[in-house]
Amino acid sequence: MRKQIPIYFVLVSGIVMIIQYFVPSEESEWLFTYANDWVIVIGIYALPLGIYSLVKAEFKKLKNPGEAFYAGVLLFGYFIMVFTGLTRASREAASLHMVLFNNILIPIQATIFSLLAFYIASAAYRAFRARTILATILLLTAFIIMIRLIPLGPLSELNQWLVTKILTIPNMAAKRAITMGVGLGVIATCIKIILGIERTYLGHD
Amino acid sequence: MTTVELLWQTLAVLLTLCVFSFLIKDNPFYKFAERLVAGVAAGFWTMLVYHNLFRDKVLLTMQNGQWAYIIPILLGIGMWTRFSKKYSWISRFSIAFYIGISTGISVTVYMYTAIFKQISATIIPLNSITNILIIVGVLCALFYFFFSKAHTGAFGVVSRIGIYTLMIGFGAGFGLTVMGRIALLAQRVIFIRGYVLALIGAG
Amino acid sequence: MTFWEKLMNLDRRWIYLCIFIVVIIPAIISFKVPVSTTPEVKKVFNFIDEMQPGDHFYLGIDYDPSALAELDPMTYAILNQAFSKDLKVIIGCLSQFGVGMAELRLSEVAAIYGKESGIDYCFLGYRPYPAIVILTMGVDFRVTFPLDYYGVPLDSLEVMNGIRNLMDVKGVVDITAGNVADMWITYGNGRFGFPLAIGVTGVMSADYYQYLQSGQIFGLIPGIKGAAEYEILSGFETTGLQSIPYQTLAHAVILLFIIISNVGYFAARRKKGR
Amino acid sequence: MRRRLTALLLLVAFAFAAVSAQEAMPDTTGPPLPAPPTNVRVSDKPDDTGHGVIVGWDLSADDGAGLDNVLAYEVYRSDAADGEYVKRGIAVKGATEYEDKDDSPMKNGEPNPGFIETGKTYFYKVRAMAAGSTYSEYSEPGSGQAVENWFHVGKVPILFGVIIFWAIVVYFIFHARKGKEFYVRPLAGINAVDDAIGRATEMGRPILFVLGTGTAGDIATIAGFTILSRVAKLTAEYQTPVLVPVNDPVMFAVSQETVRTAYLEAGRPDSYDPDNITYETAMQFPYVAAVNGIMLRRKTATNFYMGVFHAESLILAETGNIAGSIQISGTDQISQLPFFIAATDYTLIGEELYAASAYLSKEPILVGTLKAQDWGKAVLMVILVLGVVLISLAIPIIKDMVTVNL
Repeated sequence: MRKQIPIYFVLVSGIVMIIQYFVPSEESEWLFTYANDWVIVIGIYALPLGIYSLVKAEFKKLKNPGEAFYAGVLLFGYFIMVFTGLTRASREAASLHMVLFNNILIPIQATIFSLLAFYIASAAYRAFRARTILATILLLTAFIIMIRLIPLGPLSELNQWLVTKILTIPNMAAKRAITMGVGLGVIATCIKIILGIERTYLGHD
Repeated sequence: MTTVELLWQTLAVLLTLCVFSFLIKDNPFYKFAERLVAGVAAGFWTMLVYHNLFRDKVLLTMQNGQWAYIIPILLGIGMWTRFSKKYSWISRFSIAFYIGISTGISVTVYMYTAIFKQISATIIPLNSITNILIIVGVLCALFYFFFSKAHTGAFGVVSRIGIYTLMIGFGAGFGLTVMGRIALLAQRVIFIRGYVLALIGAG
Repeated sequence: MTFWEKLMNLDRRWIYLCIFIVVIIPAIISFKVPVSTTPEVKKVFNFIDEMQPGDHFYLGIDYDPSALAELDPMTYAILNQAFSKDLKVIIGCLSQFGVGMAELRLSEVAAIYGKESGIDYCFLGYRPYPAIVILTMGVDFRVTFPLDYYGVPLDSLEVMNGIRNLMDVKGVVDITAGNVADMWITYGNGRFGFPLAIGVTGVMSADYYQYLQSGQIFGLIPGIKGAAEYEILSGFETTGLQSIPYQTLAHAVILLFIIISNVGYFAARRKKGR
Repeated sequence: MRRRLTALLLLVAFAFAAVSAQEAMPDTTGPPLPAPPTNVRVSDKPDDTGHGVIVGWDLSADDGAGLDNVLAYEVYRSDAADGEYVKRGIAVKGATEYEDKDDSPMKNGEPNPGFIETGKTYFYKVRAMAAGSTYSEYSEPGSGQAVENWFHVGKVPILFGVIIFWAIVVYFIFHARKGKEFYVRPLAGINAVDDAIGRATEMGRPILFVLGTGTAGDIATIAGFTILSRVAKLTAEYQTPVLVPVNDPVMFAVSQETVRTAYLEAGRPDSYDPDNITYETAMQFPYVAAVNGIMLRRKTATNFYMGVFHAESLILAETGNIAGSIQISGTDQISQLPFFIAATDYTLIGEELYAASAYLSKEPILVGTLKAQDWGKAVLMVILVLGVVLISLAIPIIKDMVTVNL
């Protein structure tokens, strides 16, 4: 029973939400709004699970001399943000909470993201070799697109024309086909889940 | 810039350099920055959820007597049974509800946006080379995704054109992205430059 | 190992170094590169330009600090343009870590024009699960956001008078770095059909030309080049135009590497063939 | 959308009209007034919650003909035929319809006078407006009610789409149950899975499975769970640990359940270590930094990336490259596919991600649904070709069928 009931839960809630889509009445709108909100609330309650797991793992590491320092750094970062963020006033720009946010979180985040500038160059160097026809097509298209930022005098106009054609014809055709394929894949996956054929994510005893 | 601001800026610049050092190789400075940001992010997120969500969605709803919220709150608390070996099956009810709602909504939404909207936008008259090429490209690329047919013979040729089309799309995506990635790096460089200038000015 | 084989297996750190050098050059010596405007950006500019004082529109600041470089110039120019024309702006944030940054930017620009929260604009703050938030905002802002970011009930805000949901505003401009753009198209325009324009990072822009053609969005600001164009159109300049020289140099280096890589590849193959 | 744009243009037009009207003082001896619109009728606005009506009328005789001086129409509403009429809105010249809707019973804490009650009879009058704030007589009133609709007629094509595709899927499931086997072409990314796991086992190193930065409600993430389940079953047999760092608490719970069950099914529940599934942090880049750390410090032999990915795709793939891992990726995020293709060894493109679970499980029923997806594509292609041919002959019938206006 423990195994069966959750599958019925999926079946019923899935079918109800599909039917809801076709019913414009007020009750149906209410159901739609609240069902979505309920999902958010479940997510809120799941957060302590994650935080507990994270903090527990780091406290465990504190006992290991090799990892203790870095675990301490993480726990320090965590608890200082929690304590400085307890009050409503901590949401304002001048609070310590936001100063820490602006001077630790923002610069590290932005810098990790900016590593991509280096990675995209090295990925281009390694992957864009004309080994096969497919690789050649990939390389040539990327080359034409990238060269648009280099002023080439009259050639720039020809390049801009080519770039627009690439973006509006093969690029668009590719994205449409992928989108439709994904659409069918998503719907088929949803049907399998709603019918309980695919239930690996749900687990059992 | 005040001295306090300058000190904070110094911290930000040092952390930026810690992350850049990862490009040479993994090292203790990077690991320090990585662990620090993981902790700070988790802490920030916790308080954001507390202030923005827990208060509005849980405390306020109960105060306002929106009893319908009892259902998700019970399901949410059910998630915590994961900590117990004996009762962890209860959390499956919450997962089932969560996934059921998400899949149910997706069926119709994807049918509309990924299928109907795309088909409707692709049904265009064959009155220009552009249109003909778009339609041929879409059809060939769709052929590529057939799972139950071997890519041989005429089918192989068509699906070959399909994968070429896809590759042009991917090449374009790659080429267009470079710009944004460089912009991010430029912004970091401008940030450090501003700091150096301020330091000279203040010193 | 021959020279060509060595070149093929070049340590990636040399590439990193070259990129680093070309990005530092424009920081020291400044120079200008010309930029031309495109119709998809102009349409977004016109949409805001043609609104009347007192008209509402929704601005989604749905990116986090990691995408600041490309997207902040757009937000800055659009907010300036809107406030200078006395438009009413409803701002929401669907990116968890963008909310603080959005608040800073908003209050900074609002202060220039003496605009006040609750009267001239409404900052809703952040909620997770973007698809769901968009869907509920299409029904009623107050379901997801009973209070604004500052904790004031939406019902008591002058700017929200008569504005119940996304159908009551003139349109939506969403600036984002993630798949929130898809959600605005799928769940927003898809379910409710309001006019939608998006500002996206360069990486994403290739995916959104199709929606431009299918009419699901009416305008598109693609990446830093789009931001530079918007700066030229609106006249409110931050870092969009400034960053074009970095782009040109860095692109040149990457293109050069691709050429070297292929020359090396063919030379090494010919050697082996012999 | 077109309707919204029309409304926008209309408002702009009205604003201009209003400005010019203020400039010119009303003049009783001025130009002749237009004739009023006629035949006002009120019908329920279809496909709504019951708080909207559509007011229709026949054009004034002086709209586009006669004096041709009509600028716009004003729509008025009342609770009774001879009651007080209140202006509800305006429509440009040439328009014969106005949509009046309001579903908020309360506004700013007070009863909303504009609210349209379901089932209540409302009366409407329309008058034409000419230059200089001059108006025609009011039309005769028309009346009607707003009805709560129980079926969205405009969405019928989508309903058909869902039913047809659902039927195809069920048909093939049914056939697969009866033991019919279907051929599926090999996918390089799938064939590589066994080797990749074998390699990790030989090297004695763990496997990394990244579910991306979506939420547990994204179908791509759910597809990632199903692949994780198959991979975990194989790794359980090989006794190779699989590390799953996640960034969403619900994903964390589901991943634990998925891996635990996979180990159970493989007959090795004792080898399951819950500490291998870790919640890192909710933010995108701190999460990526943490995963990078795992790759380099735990020296993972094989990395899987299955689910929703954003900018982090290339950071992960390049770090994995530096670490020398075999990498298999799959996502439905079109913007990230180029980077996975360039920087990982094998990539499942879009729909292939959703097919992977069936491929790996080799269960006939799941493989059967792939056949259903192919039939779905075939149907789409037939509709597409027919639609294109017909519209080229100026017959828009199929395009109209698939164009849904919500």
